[in-house]
Amino acid sequence: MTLLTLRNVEASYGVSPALFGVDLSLQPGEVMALMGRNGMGKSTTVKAICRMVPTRGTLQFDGHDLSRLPSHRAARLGIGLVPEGRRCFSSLTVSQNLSAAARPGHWTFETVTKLFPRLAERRDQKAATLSGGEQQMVAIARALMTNPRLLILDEATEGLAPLVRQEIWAALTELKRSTGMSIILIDKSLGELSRICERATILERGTTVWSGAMSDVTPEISTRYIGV
Amino acid sequence: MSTILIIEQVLNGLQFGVMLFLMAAGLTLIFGVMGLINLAHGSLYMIGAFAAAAVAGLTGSFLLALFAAMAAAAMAGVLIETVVIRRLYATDHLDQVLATFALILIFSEGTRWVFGSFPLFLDIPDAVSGPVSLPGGIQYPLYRLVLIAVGLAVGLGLALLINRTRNGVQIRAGENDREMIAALGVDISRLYTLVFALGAALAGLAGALVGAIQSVQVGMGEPVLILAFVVIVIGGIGSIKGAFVGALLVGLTDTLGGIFLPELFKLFTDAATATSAGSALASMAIYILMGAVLIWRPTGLYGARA
Amino acid sequence: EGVKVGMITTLSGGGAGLGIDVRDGFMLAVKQSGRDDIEVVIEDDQRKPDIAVQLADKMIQSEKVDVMTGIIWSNLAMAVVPATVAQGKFYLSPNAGPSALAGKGCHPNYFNVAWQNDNLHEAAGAYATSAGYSNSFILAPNYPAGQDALTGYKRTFGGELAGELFTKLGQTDYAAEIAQIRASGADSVFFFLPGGMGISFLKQYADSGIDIPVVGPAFSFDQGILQAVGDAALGVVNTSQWSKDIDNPTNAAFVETFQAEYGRLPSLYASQGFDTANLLISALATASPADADAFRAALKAADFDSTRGDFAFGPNHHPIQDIYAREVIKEGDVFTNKIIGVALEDHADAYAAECKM
Amino acid sequence: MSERMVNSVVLIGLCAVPIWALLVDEPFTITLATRAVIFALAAVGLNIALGWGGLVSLGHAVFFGLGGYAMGILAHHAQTFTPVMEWPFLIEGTKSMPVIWLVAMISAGVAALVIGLLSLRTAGVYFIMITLAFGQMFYYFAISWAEYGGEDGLSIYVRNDFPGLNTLVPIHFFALCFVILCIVLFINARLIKSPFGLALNAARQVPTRVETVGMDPVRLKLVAFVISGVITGLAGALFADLNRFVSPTMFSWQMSGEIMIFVILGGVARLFGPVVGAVLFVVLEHFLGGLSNYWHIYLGLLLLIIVLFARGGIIGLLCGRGRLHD
Amino acid sequence: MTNPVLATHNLSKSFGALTATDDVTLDLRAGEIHAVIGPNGAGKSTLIAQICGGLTPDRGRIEFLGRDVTQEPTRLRARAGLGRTFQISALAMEDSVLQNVMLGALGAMGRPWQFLRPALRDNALRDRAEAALARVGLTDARAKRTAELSHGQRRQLEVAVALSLQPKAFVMDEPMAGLGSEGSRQLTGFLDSLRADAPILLVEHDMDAVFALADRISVLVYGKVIETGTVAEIRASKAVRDAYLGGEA
Ligand SMILES: Nc1ncnc2c1ncn2[C@@H]1O[C@H](COP(=O)(O)OP(=O)(O)OP(=O)(O)O)[C@@H](O)[C@H]1O
Ligand SMILES: Nc1ncnc2c1ncn2[C@@H]1O[C@H](COP(=O)(O)OP(=O)(O)OP(=O)(O)O)[C@@H](O)[C@H]1O
Ligand SMILES: [Mg+2]
Ligand SMILES: [Mg+2]
Repeated sequence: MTLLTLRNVEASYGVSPALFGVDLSLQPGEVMALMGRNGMGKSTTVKAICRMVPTRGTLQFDGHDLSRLPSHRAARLGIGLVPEGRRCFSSLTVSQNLSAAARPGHWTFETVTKLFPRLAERRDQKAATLSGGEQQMVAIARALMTNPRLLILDEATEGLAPLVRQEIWAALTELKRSTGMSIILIDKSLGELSRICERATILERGTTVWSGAMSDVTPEISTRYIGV
Repeated sequence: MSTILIIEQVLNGLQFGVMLFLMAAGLTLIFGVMGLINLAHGSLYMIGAFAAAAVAGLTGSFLLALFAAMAAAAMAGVLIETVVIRRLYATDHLDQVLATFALILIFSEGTRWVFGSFPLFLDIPDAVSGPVSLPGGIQYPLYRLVLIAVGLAVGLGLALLINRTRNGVQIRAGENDREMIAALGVDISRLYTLVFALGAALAGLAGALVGAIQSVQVGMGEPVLILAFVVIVIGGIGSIKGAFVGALLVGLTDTLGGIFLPELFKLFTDAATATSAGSALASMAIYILMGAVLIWRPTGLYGARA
Repeated sequence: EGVKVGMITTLSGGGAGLGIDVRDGFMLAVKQSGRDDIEVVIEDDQRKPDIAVQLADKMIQSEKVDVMTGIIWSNLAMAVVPATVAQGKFYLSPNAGPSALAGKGCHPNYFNVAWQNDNLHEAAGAYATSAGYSNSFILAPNYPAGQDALTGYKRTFGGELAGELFTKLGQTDYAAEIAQIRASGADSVFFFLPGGMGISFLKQYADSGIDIPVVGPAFSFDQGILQAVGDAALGVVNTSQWSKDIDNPTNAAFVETFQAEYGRLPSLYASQGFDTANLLISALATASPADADAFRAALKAADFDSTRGDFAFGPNHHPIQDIYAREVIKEGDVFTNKIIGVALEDHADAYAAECKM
Repeated sequence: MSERMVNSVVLIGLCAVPIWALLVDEPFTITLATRAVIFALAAVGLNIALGWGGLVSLGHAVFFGLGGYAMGILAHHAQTFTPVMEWPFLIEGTKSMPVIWLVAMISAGVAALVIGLLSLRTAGVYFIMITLAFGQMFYYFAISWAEYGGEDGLSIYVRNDFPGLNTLVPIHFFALCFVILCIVLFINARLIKSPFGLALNAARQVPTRVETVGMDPVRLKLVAFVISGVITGLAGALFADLNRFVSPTMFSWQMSGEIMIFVILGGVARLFGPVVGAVLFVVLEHFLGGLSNYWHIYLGLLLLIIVLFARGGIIGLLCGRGRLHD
Repeated sequence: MTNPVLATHNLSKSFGALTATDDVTLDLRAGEIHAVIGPNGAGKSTLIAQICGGLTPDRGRIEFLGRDVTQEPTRLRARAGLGRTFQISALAMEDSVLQNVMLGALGAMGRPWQFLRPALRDNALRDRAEAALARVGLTDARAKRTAELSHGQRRQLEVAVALSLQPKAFVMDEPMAGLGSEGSRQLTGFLDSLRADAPILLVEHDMDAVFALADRISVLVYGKVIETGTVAEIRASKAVRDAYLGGEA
């Protein structure tokens, strides 16, 4: 049974359309890369899944019709989001940022700070004064604290030091192995994506133009749709 | 002026401060924590007072009147939030200003329509009326001591709610980024409605409690509105402690200014000029205080520094 | 001969009660006169001077009224009256009587049917003197009418002042003032705090346990407001040119018909509205506004039965009348006033001499 | 509908109604239109600070009132033949509008400079409240300033003079106000497209960015605040002249609020937003007033409907989002 | 050796107990790209904020074009020719792309005090802005509302605004963040060409870009410069690998 299905999804910002027909399907426990050039609709697709933009078309998560749900209900079905641009709650402290989102499960303040020791150090600092990378860590930790079944990371390693990035990739791989969590990844590093992801979906101008196994992403395809 | 009188006036100032805090408490939630500009806060205060007066008139029970005040104001709050405010979270503050200004018109005239143009009667219950003797021989109205107690209790409760509970944290997160907190699975709409209702209920409670020693009439909420904003801003938006300290400062400034400024002026000019110039300055005193505080600390005493 | 009357008064917002009473009293008299050639155009000034001015323009420019009336508040009267009479219209004031319009600023076409602002306060001072008080604490809001009030009281009060305070306009908490009063050693308190300010003051004063007697003008003890003050007002002496128990047939009929018509007891303001209309009607019986001089003379004659008994205009077109001392009593469930004496007899205002007319 | 078209319709309408009123002899309609024009002018002033500078000032009544009192005081002294002051130099009262305007604009400008300098240390809601505080200070000062009437205000019996016009004739005074409004609107239109407007607009949105390209956002906002205050001050002088009366209510926070309502109602940061807002408000106020004693309820409901369903005010409703540039 | 364009001497800055910048001395020479790398929270952005004027250092000195600018406000440094990009885009979202870039030109040309002449008709301004847009490849998007740009396009715009200042030195905080791999590659090439206009102080976590571009690299850890050297030297440093690079070297 598929965990997440998008069929012919359209979305728009006010009057300007951004998605014209996105198809995507994800099995439980799968890690998928969502790829495409800048401005092609990756983040909008993510927002569509998280019910942050109005959509048309079929969106199903675990048998539920997402398109009828408000954002918080979708999240409670088990979708955790690390949004583009971090969006930490700037006037809250690190620990408040995390506790605001917490739902019971494996991930607690203790476990996420094991992944990001820096956050424990800065636990009572307001998010607004954190460094860029620290804010990114808060955003990832916050999404984990909801203990999702599907974790969506929209450029989640942006601004992170290489060492931390490697740790996060390692943690994600471990996560997938141990808990069977599904993951959708948007990231610019094709190399790292191909190491972790099993499947890939490529967007161009708000439309799914390619999907398949990550191993099938040939240099031609990546040159054509991603530019490298 | 005798020392005992000075002490009594300081006490009056503090008491007025706590009363202001009580009046501002609901707004601290709605404006301070949720970040909504609700000009209709004074209307909620008025609704509370009118509901209390009506119920006290019918049943003779002050306690029932207080419940009625909170219930009526909370209901009005839920109505306001779900019908109007909810649609305005995404837009900027200005639409909230216009919408809640419109609400003032509707509520004020609506109340007049229901209750008529004359002030209503609402009095202190016998059990807590009359003065008591404080140490030092000060005769002090018991009811005002009750107000102080309620004010302190409300303040403490609010501080706990906002700083110690998870819902409090979520509300503040919602103020930062509503869309994001919803995407994390928090039903921020319902939470906001609840908190708004709570803020409204507090306004209603204050209206009933304070209305008992003032006049219950249409338009009674407007001065309260301005004072409540002043108190919160001096303290720093979002800080319950700040609102409390701000309220005490305003209370002291207002009370002592009104009494001592004319006396002070008498040292320089003749009595008549002093009385009128002194009290003119006294009426500006709290605004001068607010201006000075904001110039010195642009985000209030305890507000988040940028 | 018909007439068109423009009434600008406060019908919405906090002070609406007063305007509604003036209007109702006025319209009752018009109705009782049975004349259908008196057309009254009524507008709501929202208690805002600029709106009042605008409405006055409208009355004069578009409605082409002959006579204007209705304004409750002195500051609105100051905004409207000078321009109105300057344009040749008549203005009959049913309430406000600022000193500026009684003295240097008086005008042949301006008639005040209520009182000059100081009058009731002067009566309070006179009453306090006659009651044997010798040391008064006096307070009023810091604005022209408040300053006039204290001046008026001091003009007739024979004793000393234990203290004098100006409060903020719109103030609702009087704990500090009450503490001053307690400490002052006064034997009497005079206050002028119109509207909600008076209610707040009286309730808080009663709760403070001080038993120094209070005197004030009728405004805080009038029918409309008295129920809201409740027990706190019982026994307080206040001064008024009218009371519902003034013993004359006009007044008795007025109280009865007003109650029948509107289902509530008439107030001071209603009586003033009623008298204003009757003055107008009496003048119309002998002259038309088209003939300004004749009409003015007819008004000046004040040939009508006033609810307060004898009524005449002084040289500045302000009333010469008795002002009573009343005491607040409870009749069954209803708080009301009872006359206990005349504070000032045939009293005229202090500014008439300055009026060059 | 294009914004330009809506603007033209508003302008023509605003001009045509009084002319029609003149023809059918309805002088009061002209007065009403004049009132709308003057309010519009005050709101156009506020819009410069509020719309483009992002300065939500709840103290613009200060400038409106200062303009009013500049007129009131000068004319009062001219009327009573007393000098305004004799020391250190003699200043006489005057009944000449241009002189009064100049004084009104200068005093409003100076006040705006001082208030702006102090208030711009704060931002957001704090700015709203500190400007409100200044408004209240002026209000209470005016109330207790017995020399100029205190709460009663000052009456001026005859409207002031403008060379070549009989200002007491409603249409003359209307024309005067209308021309001033047009001039100010023209200046406003140029201003927002000018380099200053561009920089101000950015200073509202991203002050840090403006700084890092070498400009001082606070100074930009201050200049906008002063321009805004000057225009509102001029409107205040005209308003006082329209009523031949000034009083402290011109300083009240309700006045500030009302001016702000005009702007929001019509459309923030829209050239004609304040004009539409002021006209609509005056019309509503006038016509609803006759409906019932409780007409404020209807006014409230109408305003509410407009905020809820016309995002971006009336202009926003009619023309959608503004175009970015030519 | 010529004088450095930009230099810091013994710069220090603390937030409470935390020393975010600890005795930092580094310089930027004409024609070079000097990369500053280091773990998250090492103090890179704090350092840049001090260089550009957003934060005042507790101790130490900043020199720009041979002048001590430690106490100068941001805008004077900008006018003297310091061009900056932000880590989180700081753009006027409601304005068009072109307007955003014109802002830079406006500031650089010192022209904000013109009140009546339309900015768009000022050809000098406009040309300068268009040129900057063309260089980052946003010409087609110039009439778009900035809010409508995707994240990556905003990063490009961010660079274009700095470019329109025609600065004497660039200070860039993570310009690659959010760019796709193609975008990063393009920007890398672009920055490479930019070095001819003015030297760049570059903070970046994208090591491909840093290694491709940098003439020199300084490594900041806990506010301190632990090493400065060429690409090869830094790659070879064990300390840097442990603190920052991990396996990626
Ligand atoms: N808030 C918005 N309002 C209007 N249009 C938008 C908005 N956000 C994005 N768009 C437009 O929608 C399209 C898709 O944007 P989206 O952010 O989904 O792209 P993306 O693939 O995530 O790009 P990037 O890699 O740069 O983040 C873009 O053309 C963009 O201009
Ligand atoms: N205003 C502040 N108050 C307290 N701590 C602060 C403040 N600003 C920054 N910090 C702390 O100083 C440290 C340095 O922050 P800075 O933003 O300079 O890091 P950075 O090197 O740019 O990191 P990144 O690569 O993640 O962007 C961080 O730990 C941050 O939390
Ligand atoms: Mg994206
Ligand atoms: Mg950084």
